Parts: sequence; structure tokens; C-alpha cells
Amino acid sequence: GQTNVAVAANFTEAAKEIATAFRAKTGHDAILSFGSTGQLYTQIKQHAPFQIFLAADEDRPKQLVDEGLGVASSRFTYATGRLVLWSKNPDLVRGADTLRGNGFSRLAIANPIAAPYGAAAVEALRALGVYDRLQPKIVRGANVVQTFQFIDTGNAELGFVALSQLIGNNSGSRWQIPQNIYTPVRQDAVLITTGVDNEAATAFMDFLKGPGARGILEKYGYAAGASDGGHDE
Amino acid sequence: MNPSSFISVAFRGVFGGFVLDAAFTTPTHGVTALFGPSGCGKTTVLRCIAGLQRLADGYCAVNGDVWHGGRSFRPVHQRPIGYVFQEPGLFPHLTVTGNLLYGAPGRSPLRPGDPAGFDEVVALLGLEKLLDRAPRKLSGGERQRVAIGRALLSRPQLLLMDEPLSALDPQARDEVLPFLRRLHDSLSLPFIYVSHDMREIEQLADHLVLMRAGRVLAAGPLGELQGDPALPLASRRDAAVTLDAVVSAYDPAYGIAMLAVDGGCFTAPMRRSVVGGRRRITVAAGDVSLAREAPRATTVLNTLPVRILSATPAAEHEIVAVLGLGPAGAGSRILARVTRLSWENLRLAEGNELYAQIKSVALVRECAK
Amino acid sequence: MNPSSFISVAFRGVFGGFVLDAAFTTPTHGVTALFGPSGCGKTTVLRCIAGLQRLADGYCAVNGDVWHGGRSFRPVHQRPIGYVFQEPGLFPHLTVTGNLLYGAPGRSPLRPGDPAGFDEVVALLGLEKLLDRAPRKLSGGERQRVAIGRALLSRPQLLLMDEPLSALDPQARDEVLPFLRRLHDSLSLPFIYVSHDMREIEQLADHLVLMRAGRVLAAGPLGELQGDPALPLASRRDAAVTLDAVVSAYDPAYGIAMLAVDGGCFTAPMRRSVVGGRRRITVAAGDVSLAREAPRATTVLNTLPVRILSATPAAEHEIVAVLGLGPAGAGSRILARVTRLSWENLRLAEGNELYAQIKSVALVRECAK
Amino acid sequence: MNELPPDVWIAVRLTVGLAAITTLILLLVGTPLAWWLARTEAWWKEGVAAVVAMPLVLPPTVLGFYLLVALGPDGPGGAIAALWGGRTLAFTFGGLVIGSVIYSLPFVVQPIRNAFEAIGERPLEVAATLRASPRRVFWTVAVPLARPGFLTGAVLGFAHTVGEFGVVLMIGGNIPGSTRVLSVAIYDYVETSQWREASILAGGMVVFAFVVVFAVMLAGKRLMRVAE
Amino acid sequence: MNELPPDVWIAVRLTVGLAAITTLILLLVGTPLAWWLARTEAWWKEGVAAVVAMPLVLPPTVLGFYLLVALGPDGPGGAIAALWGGRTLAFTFGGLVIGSVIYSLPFVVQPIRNAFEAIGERPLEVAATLRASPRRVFWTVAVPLARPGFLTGAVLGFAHTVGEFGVVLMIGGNIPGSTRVLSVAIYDYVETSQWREASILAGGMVVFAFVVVFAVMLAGKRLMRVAE
Ligand SMILES: Nc1ncnc2c1ncn2[C@@H]1O[C@H](COP(=O)(O)OP(=O)(O)OP(=O)(O)O)[C@@H](O)[C@H]1O
Ligand SMILES: Nc1ncnc2c1ncn2[C@@H]1O[C@H](COP(=O)(O)OP(=O)(O)OP(=O)(O)O)[C@@H](O)[C@H]1O
Ligand code: MOO
Ligand SMILES: [Mg+2]
Ligand SMILES: [Mg+2]
Repeated sequence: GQTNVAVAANFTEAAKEIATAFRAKTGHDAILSFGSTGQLYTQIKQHAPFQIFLAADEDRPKQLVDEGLGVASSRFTYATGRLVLWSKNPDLVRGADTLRGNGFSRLAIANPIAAPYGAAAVEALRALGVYDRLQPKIVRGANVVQTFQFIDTGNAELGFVALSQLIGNNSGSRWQIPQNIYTPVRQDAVLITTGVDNEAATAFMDFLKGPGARGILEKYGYAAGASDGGHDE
Repeated sequence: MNPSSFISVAFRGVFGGFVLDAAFTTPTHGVTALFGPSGCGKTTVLRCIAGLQRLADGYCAVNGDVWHGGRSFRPVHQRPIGYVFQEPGLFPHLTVTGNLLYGAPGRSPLRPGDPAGFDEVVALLGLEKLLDRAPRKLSGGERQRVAIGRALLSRPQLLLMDEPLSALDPQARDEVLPFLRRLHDSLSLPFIYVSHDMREIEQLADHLVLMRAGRVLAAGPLGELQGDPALPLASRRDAAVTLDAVVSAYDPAYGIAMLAVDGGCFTAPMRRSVVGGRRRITVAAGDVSLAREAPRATTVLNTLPVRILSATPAAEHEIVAVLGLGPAGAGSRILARVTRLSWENLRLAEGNELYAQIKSVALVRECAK
Repeated sequence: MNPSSFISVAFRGVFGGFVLDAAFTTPTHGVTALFGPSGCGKTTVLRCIAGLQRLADGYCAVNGDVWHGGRSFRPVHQRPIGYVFQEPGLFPHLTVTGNLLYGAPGRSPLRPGDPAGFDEVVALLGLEKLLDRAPRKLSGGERQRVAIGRALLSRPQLLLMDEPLSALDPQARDEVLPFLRRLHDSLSLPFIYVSHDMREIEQLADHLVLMRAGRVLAAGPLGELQGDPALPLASRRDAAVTLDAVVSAYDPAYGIAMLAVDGGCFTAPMRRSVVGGRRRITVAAGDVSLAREAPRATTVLNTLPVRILSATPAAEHEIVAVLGLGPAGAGSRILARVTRLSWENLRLAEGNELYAQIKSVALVRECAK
Repeated sequence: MNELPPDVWIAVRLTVGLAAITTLILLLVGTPLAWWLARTEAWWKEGVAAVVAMPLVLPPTVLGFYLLVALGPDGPGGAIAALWGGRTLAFTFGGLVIGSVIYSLPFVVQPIRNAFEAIGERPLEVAATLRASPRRVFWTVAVPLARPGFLTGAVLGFAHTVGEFGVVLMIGGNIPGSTRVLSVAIYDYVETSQWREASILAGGMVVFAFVVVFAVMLAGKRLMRVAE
Repeated sequence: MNELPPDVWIAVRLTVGLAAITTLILLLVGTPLAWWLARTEAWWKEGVAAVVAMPLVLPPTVLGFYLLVALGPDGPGGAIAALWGGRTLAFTFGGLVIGSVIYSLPFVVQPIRNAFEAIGERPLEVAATLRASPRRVFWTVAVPLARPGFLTGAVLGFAHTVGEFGVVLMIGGNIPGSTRVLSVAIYDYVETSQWREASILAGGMVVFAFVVVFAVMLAGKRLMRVAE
């Protein structure tokens, strides 16, 4: 059988590889549609033909469950993202001191209102006590992808991106933000009610929890599951 | 007077500062000319007849069909008219042929021998070499000829023409005018013809509608209006009277015809003629001179006894006299324009009987009637 | 012949199937008329002179200034011309006043009393009531008058006019033509004037360029070309000869002037005149009749001794005779058109000396010279 | 090009199809609207003209959202979809067409309207006096004379449909083979920073669109010249 | 409206400013280009016309990315910014203007070009014979007669600039008070599914744009009528 999976954009590459492995193992097809988490959520509310939603946060899957569109029991954190401060300049990022200094004019973050990585970045900046001072230097990408592009094109000297975006990219300088100064970016998956009877859909949810997926997740810079062990609600 | 052979119109309306209040009735057998100074409303009347302009207060009936009256208004494309606009208005995206055939029924050349067939119209208007040309590559006169051909080929039952020949040279005009007249005669196609050229009107028209400042000054048979000294026509420099004559004799050796009108007989050169046929002649007031005695040995062919019916001063030192043909002046009327000097020298006065000399070549317009 | 008072043009080029190969030289003191059948290239020549059409092989010099020749080409807006197009071409976004003043230097009404001042031009062309009107609300004739006024008010040093009066009624024409002539005379403004109306040309022009099929048939003084039986003008139905005359006497009581030309003297009605003044007279071939004896007691004022210099058959049964004025025929030449019947009846032949009768009122065109 | 996965070609086919069908519908819908706007004397016509331009003002995602609702089960689209047993018109090729048409309509209506207005009254009057019905006048005079407007409308509508992805992403759902058009596919590459692939696709799109637009413009020019 | 945070009003001001300045520049840049396209006889002019239309074909994020590169430290934009000590034109109001101009250019150029072409030769010839220099002919004849094209170009350019957010989001950096225009603000609401707020803002935008467009169209109509 086959199942339509709505995938948050930041998870695109990992999802493709998982789908390939899934097919090899089960013979089912997972057809992937990519989009931003907010948009996919809106579409599912409007009865988009998806059976599975791989979000970039915890909120939207939970909302779907609350609204009766998601299967409560199916919701789980399939990956946890890590935040990195990155610059193309190999000498710029030297840990937290870089942020306390004045060696840059533009700091890129994802939009904290909409993107979990943006919210995490703000949290980290506040924890370091530099948020208010840096506020005028901050530029916001619509999501982590745009944030990455701001930095990658040199328009912003540095910024907060997801570790998954730097996989296979050894350029520049980076500092992986300590997990204790921001809430981990938990990405939750949920089975949509229309997928309950879909064999391929339930198989995909299972596969995502399994060891086959775990290796891929880690390869792409995510921690499998909730790195701090489950939901904290 | 059967209403089914008349065009009856009455249009009232205001366009900015211009007030139109024009009504007339004219027979559909024959050509009606609309004549008047620039801006007097000729084009507006023609547009109203065509249905291009819709006045709240308008009436138009042709041969008993009411095209416009009260609430009823027949849309333009359902009126069987042909309209030649004052500016040619060719379709820029069509060739000359495309323009000519746009309104032609079946849009194909018509049966040969037809007086308004495609080939005939093209030949008459001299369009043979232009057929594949785009309108923007035509000269002014060529454009106007195409517009005339296009209207003719649409097989109208009433032809409305707005100064169609104003861009044509006299030669072309002298070819097109008799053709239009023949067309009218052989197809019984009524025309309403706007022109500011009295010579054209004399050649073509049977009826005249005189306009001035949005109103109709007079309407009636051409000759009557021309000879009426109360109307402005008679005191114009180019005043003339048009008469209908019958060919009473013809000399093919010299190409000279005797043309009988009421009260007299004119001699005029004519290419071909049939005795008994009808001919139209125009006698210009300026071509008529008066003499007390009949002169001898002159190339003036026409010397007719006349009587002065009335005399009106025209211009400063000129007099326009209405002459009755025949010794008692009981026949057709013509006009003579003479200087006051001659008038007084010859001691002319109303009631005098004398001789009118008219140069023959000035007489006939080559229009078969 | 000083090149600085001539217009010299030579244009060669091919437009589709039309070949233009026209060259002529004409004085700038005087009005030059361009005359020829529809499609012969009149507009094209005018456009070339204006610089609107640029031919690779073209030459145009005005008063010694080379406007176009070899590689040099003066752009349109640097040529001090006024151009009246065959279609009015008013600016639709400007009022009549806006159109009139578009090309006027300083764009304000000019000093009063100026013969080409704003008020004068407006009054002459009858545009007073139209000044605030949009062009689309004008009649055809009104539009053309605005176009003429616009060209005049741009203070040109050479006026190019392409059938400017074709949409005007005769009255308006009779007012505008003498005005143009006066303008020419008082401002020494040279004109090149395209027309297909010989009557207009007789009133206005001094020089004539006869065109046919893209070529110049003849160019020269108007009267000469008119009286040349080898040219097509003489055999036209409206053949006429224009003569320059001197007022030798004037009778204000009757408004009659004696006009002396070489070889004779004409009598003609005239409103006002100064003895010794120059006048132009046109004698139409159709207005001239021939008599063996001088007639008495007729309203024909002009009876002149003439001699038949040559005779050419015209049309089928007509003859055009060139007459020399004066008993020996040594004076000015005029044309007479007579029927073959009269010709033979009177046994006329070349060399005959006889009398020409010309109706006086047909004589004078009201153009101050 | 051989580095591009085969499903790119599916996206290419979808895109060409979408742009072609949308442009066609835009012309079909836009022409009568433009004609009405050019000819009516209703005082509120400029209001209608302004309304037609409004979808432009909305950010594509917002417009996409409204369309999603309108096409969805609770909107008119759902009612229509119900006719053949569907629940929504969103996430279908047909839905994309509807969205693209609404979004690109002003680019088509305005130029055609202007072209109709530039014709003036005279050619239409002439045709009517030649007894052409209003329908014939429209097809044989108004449309040919307004050709530059049609060209511009078609080119802008086509190009905008090819490039637009905000609305398409929202109401299409990025479903391979049915709503995943090229612009969305490129978006995917952009999202994963595969700039090489994105640039190849974008370059191909530009070249393709250039060829189409250039050909249309040249052909239009040619047609506009009447036979000599 | 009182639920909307005060910085919305900053976004409103920015949006109006951006749309106004962009429209102005579009007219300034588009007019000579349109004139050239209408008048030149160069055979490759349709190529230029097609190139102008190409930014339309690119998905806004792709175009935005290229602009990001072009405006950035390694592109010409960086060189320009260096003149006043900046690193990049991205994240500045000026950068937004550049992006918007490039993206909306075809909507302005094409209608104006068509309007110029619809004038025909005659009025220009007449003006030249009245000794108007080419410059005067342009300003006093060509521009007034092409007014419908200018209106359409301005309306489409204005509306598109108000609504476009793909490019703006990409090169603007969502900086309140400098690059956070209304469409970006709405996008934030959309992303967080705050549809109520998004709709209020969108509604306001539509009403505002409607008023502007309607007024421009009516005013243009009025101007076009010469005094009676
Ligand atoms: N591009 C072209 N291709 C072919 N023929 C052309 C082209 N342009 C003009 N002509 C022809 O050139 C000739 C001269 O045109 P022009 O306008 O100069 O005539 P005209 O003497 O002014 O005539 P009219 O009195 O009718 O205005 C016409 O026969 C016209 O058909
Ligand atoms: N909208 C308008 N406002 C004011 N006056 C108008 C309007 N439309 C037409 N006129 C006037 O109506 C009059 C009649 O115009 P029309 O075109 O019928 O004249 P015409 O007799 O055909 O003249 P011409 O011989 O010059 O063509 C003109 O004086 C014109 O100025
Ligand atoms: O993956 Mo996300 O949802 O916005 O970048
Ligand atoms: Mg008229
Ligand atoms: Mg001409």
C-alpha cells in the first residue's frame, strides 16, 4: 500500500532517506509532501489527503489531537533538533563570547513566532543575557532554511541554525549550543484519523520509532526520540 | 403619397451647445442630398438615421418601417443600410479585399454582370492593383474609394454617404458620380448624400434638404429649391438650376442633342443619346447672359426667349433674376446673374421679355436618368 | 536665378509597388500647387519635404538651405514648416485652444493686429465658439479648420498643406482661400499646396507642379501650364487660364473695374479696387464663346478681339482653341471650348480673327495680389 | 540534468499543463470581463476593475488560505467536489487551476481592457453599419484589433502562473504527480539548500518560459501585420 | 483592531512607503524602457521584452535567493553598500525596493508599451511638424495619450508590491520598522495559525488597496476627459 506523509521542511532530506529504507523493508510507499509546519497543519485541518504529519514542533500535532483530527495515542517525538551558532567565517564563532562581543553586524535567527528553532535561539540568547543588546542586529528568516541562506550568502555574518542543516558541511566556524540553555526542539509525529485504517501509514509510524529510522536520524544531526526522555506535559 | 416610399425623420436633441431639431420627409425613389455649412448637423442627422446615435426624441421611418420611434429602436446592424463615413474608417487589420468583402453577403464575389458586383465595383473605383494592400499603405483618395466600395458591396437598401467624394480628384469624381447614379437607377437604391459641393449634388440628387444650424431650412425637389430666390442658394456665387429634359432630336455626326424642357429647347453636346430619353441639365446663373435681340454668328448654341419674373440684388453690384422660359415666361424657371451695370445699361426690369444666351458646353452633366 | 529663393526637391524611392521619382524647382515667392490624380504621390512628396519620410536618395533645399542631401538630414522638428495633414490629426487630449497653441511660439496669443495672430486666425476660421471643445466633439469641417489654424499659428516659414479645404463647404472655402493668399502676400510665406480642385488652385497658386504616377509631368507658372494644349489640363472639362491683370479704371457706382491684360481689357465686377492695383483673373474655357461679329445689347460685358492660334479636338465632339488676345493674337493666351457643330457652322479655323465673348461675372476670383 | 530525479519530469509536465490551461482559462474568463469593463458605462465599473486587482494585494499564503477554505468541504468547492464523490477541490489539479486563475486574472484583464478601449468607437460602428452582429463585430474587429493586449495578457498570465508558488503550495499540498509543480519542486530544493539542483531547474524554467514568451510575442507581431 | 499590536502600524507605514516608492521607481524605470520597446525597430527587442518578463517565472524564493546573493557582500549590492560603510543591501528598505522593482517590472512595462504603441505615428508626426522636440513630443503627446497604460501599470505594480512577500521575506529579514512590511506580518500570523488576526490585517490591506486603486482609476478617467 501507500501513505501520504506531510513532512516539515527541515526534515526533508532525512525523510527521503527514511522513506527509501521504509520501502525496502516493508514494500510500502511513503509519498512525501513538504511544507512549513504551520502550512501543513492548516492544510490538514482543511482535509488535505495526508495520513501522517511529521511536524517541526510539538504544538501542532497536539492541537490536531485536541481538535480530533489526530490520533492521540499515535503522537510521539520522532526527533529532537539541535541548535548551532554558525558562521561562514572560520574565525568568527568562538563560543558564547562571540555573542557577547561586537564582531558582527547581523545575527540571523529563525522567526521565533513561527519556527521552533527561532524560539530556541531566543531562549538561548536570553540565557546568555545578550538578547536585549543584540536585538537591533537580529534579522529573522521565515524558517531555519532562510536563516541558513542569510548566513550562507554572507548577508548575515552568523546565526542560529539546526545542526541537521550543517551535516556534510564543514565550512566556517560553529558552536553547538549547550542543551541546558534552551528547550530542546522536539519534532512530533502524529497519525491523522484518516490514516487509522491505512496499513502503510501505521507501518510507517512503527518504522519511524524503530532502529532503521534511528540511524538515519542521527546521521542527519537529530537525536532520535525525545533526547530528554518523552513529553514533559 | 404612399408612406411606404418615403424616408421620414425627426430628430431633436442637444449635444453640448449644439441643438439639433431636424425633421424632413423625402421620397426613397431618388437621391436626396443633405446640404449645409460646416457644423450644421449633417453628419449628426446621418448618424441618427443609421442608428449610430440614439436620441430620446427621435423618429425615423423608411418605406413604412419604423426604425426608431417611441420606445422602439432597431439596432444599427439590423438596419439594411450602407454607410460611408466622413473619414474612411477602414479596418486596419484587413487587406483591401478583406475590407471590401466584410459586409458582402456570403462574403464572396457576387454573380458577374451584377451592377454592384465585386469586379464591377473594383474596376469602377480603380482598386484592382490595391486588393492585397494594407489600408495604411493607401493614399487618402484610395482609402476613401475602398470605403465607398465596401458600403456598396454590403448590398444596402439605403445608402448613407457623408461627403464620400471629398478626397477624390475631379476625374475620379466624374467617374464615380455617374456610377452611383446608375446604381441608384438600376437597383432603385435610395441614397442620402451629404455634400458641400453643389456640383456633385446637381449631378446626383433629385431632392434636397437644406440645413442650417441644426435645423432644416427647406426640403423638396432639387430644381425648385435652387430656383427659389427666397432661399440662400439663389444668391450664391455658384447658383444654378437643374432641369429635367427630354431628348427631342440627336445629331450623331456632331454629337449634339436637342433637349426639350417646359418652355424651351436647349442644344447640348452629348456622346450618345436616344430620342425620347430623359436627361438632366443644369443651368448655372453665371452662364446665362441676357440680350435684347437674338444674336447671330456666335458659338453660343442656346439663345432662348425668356421673361424676367423677378429680380433680387445679390452681392453688392449684382442682380439675380428669375427667368421664365418661353416668350411669356410660363415655362421652367432658370436663374441669371448679371452685373448692376449691365442691368441698368440694358434698362432691364421685371416683366421684360428678352433673350437668354447660354453656352451649350456648360449645360449637361453626364448622368443617365 | 538666386538659389536662395527657390525650393528644389528630388526624391527617388520605391514604396511597395509604387515608384516615386519626382524632382522640381519652384520659387519661394508665390504659392506652388501640387496637382495630380489620387495616388500619384502628392502626399508622399509633401512628407519627404517635411522630413516625415526619409528616402536614401533624396534632395531638398529651401532658400539655399539644404534640408536633405547626401548624408545630411535635418529632423522634422528643426524644419521651420507648417504642415496640414490630409486628415486633421488633432491631439485628442487637448482642447481646440490647446491644439491651436501647441506649436505657437511662446504658446500665448500673439500681438494683436498680426495677420496670423491668434484672434485673427480664430475669427477667420470661425472657431470662436469651439475654443474649449474637445476634438471628438467637432464636425469634420471644424476639425479641419482647427488643423489649418494650428499650422498657421506655429509661425512656419514654409507651409505645406495637403488638401486642407476638402472638408469645407464653399462658403468657408471662399473665406479661407483669400485669407491664405493674404497671409502669403503679407508675410511672404511660401506655400506648397496639394489640391485636386483646380478652382482652389486658380485662386491661390502662382506655380503649378503637375504630377502623375510618381513623376512630375510639368512644373512652371500656373497660367503657362494651363494654356499649354500639350498638357492634359487644357482638355479637361474645367480647363481655364489664369491671367495677371492691372486695374486700369474703376467705377465705384456699379462696382465695375477695367482690367488690362496683355492684348486686351476685361470688365469685371469688383467690390473695391485701386487703379493700378494688380488682380488675378481666371477665364474658363467653357465661359468663352466665339462670334464672327461683335454683338450688341447683351449682359455680356466682355467682347474682345482674338485670333485662333491653334485648335485641338477634345472629347468627342468638342474643340479646344488657344486664342491670342488682340486682333493679331499677339497678347495673352486664353482657351475656348466649343462644340464641333459651332466650329463648323461658323467655319472657324486656325488663324481666324474674331470676337470672344466672356461673361464678366465668371471672371474674377476675389484674391488680392 | 541526469542528476535530477525522474519525478522532476512529472513536475515539468504538470507545470506546462497548469500554465497552459490556466492561461487558456484566463483568456476565456478575462476577455468578456475586459470587454464589459471597456464598453459599459456603469459608474461602478472601476469598482469591479479594482476588485479584480485585489487578489494581487493579498499575500499568496493568505489568498491560498481563503481559497483552501472556499475549495474545502465547507465551501462551494466541497459542494462541487461532492458531485463526483470528492470532499474538497483543494489538493487537486483542478483546484490549482482555479487558484492560479484568480491570482493572475488582473494581469490578463487590464491589458486586454486597455487594448479594447484603444480601438475606439469607429471600427465598431463601421462594422455595425456593415450589418455585423455584435458577436461578429467582437470576433472579427474587436479581438483582432486588441491583439497586443491579448499577447501581453497571455504572456503575463503564463509567466506568473509558472512562477507563482505561494498559492499553489497552500492549496495544492505539494503532492507529487498531481499538485507538485516545478515552482514547488524548486522550493523543496531551496528548503534543503540544494542550490545546484534548484538553479538547474530554475534555469530550465527561465529558458523554457523565455522561448515560449519570445515565440508568442514574435508570432503575435507577425500576425498583426496584414498581408502586404 | 485594538487587538493588533502597535507595531502593526509601523508595518502599515512601511508597506505604504514601499509600495509608493516602488511604484514611482517602476514608472520611472519602466517608462523609458516601454518607450524604447514601442519605438525601436531592433529585431531583438522582443527578446528584451521577454527578458523583462522573466523574473515573473522564477518562484519568489528562488528569485529572492539570487537577489540575496546579488545584494550581498560578494555581489554588486555589497559594493554599493560599502560606499556608506555597509556590508549588504539585504535587510534594508532600499534592498526591498530593488527586489520589488525587479519583480514587478513586467506589469508596468508591458501595459505602458502597449499604450505607446496604440498611439500610432500620426500624433507624433503632427507634433514634430509643429517643431516640438522629441523630448517635448514625448511629454506633451506620448505620455498623455498613453495614460491608460500608465494607470494599469501603476495599479498592477502597486498591488503586486503590497501583496508580494516571497521576495520581501527573503531579502528583508523581517526587521520591524525597516523591512517588516504588512505582508510579512501577516505571514507570521499565518504560520502560527492566527487566522483571525491575519484576516483582520488582510481585510485592512484589501480595503486600503481598493480605495487607492479605485481612486487612481477614477482620477485617471477624469483626467483623460478633456475639459468640455
Ligand atoms: N507601403 C506602400 N506599398 C505600396 N504602395 C504604397 C505604399 N505606400 C504608398 N503607396 C502608394 O503610393 C502612392 C502614392 O501615395 P500618396 O499618398 O502620395 O498619393 P496622393 O497623391 O497623396 O493621393 P491622394 O490624392 O489620393 O491622397 C499610392 O498609390 C499608394 O497606394
Ligand atoms: N458633444 C458635443 N458637444 C458640443 N457640440 C457638439 C458635440 N458634438 C457635436 N457638436 C456640434 O454639432 C454640430 C454638428 O456636427 P456635425 O458633425 O453633424 O456637422 P456637419 O454638418 O456634419 O459638419 P461638417 O460638414 O463640418 O462635417 C457641430 O457644430 C459640432 O461642433
Ligand atoms: O520545518 Mo519548518 O516547519 O518551518 O522549517
Ligand atoms: Mg460632417
Ligand atoms: Mg494624399
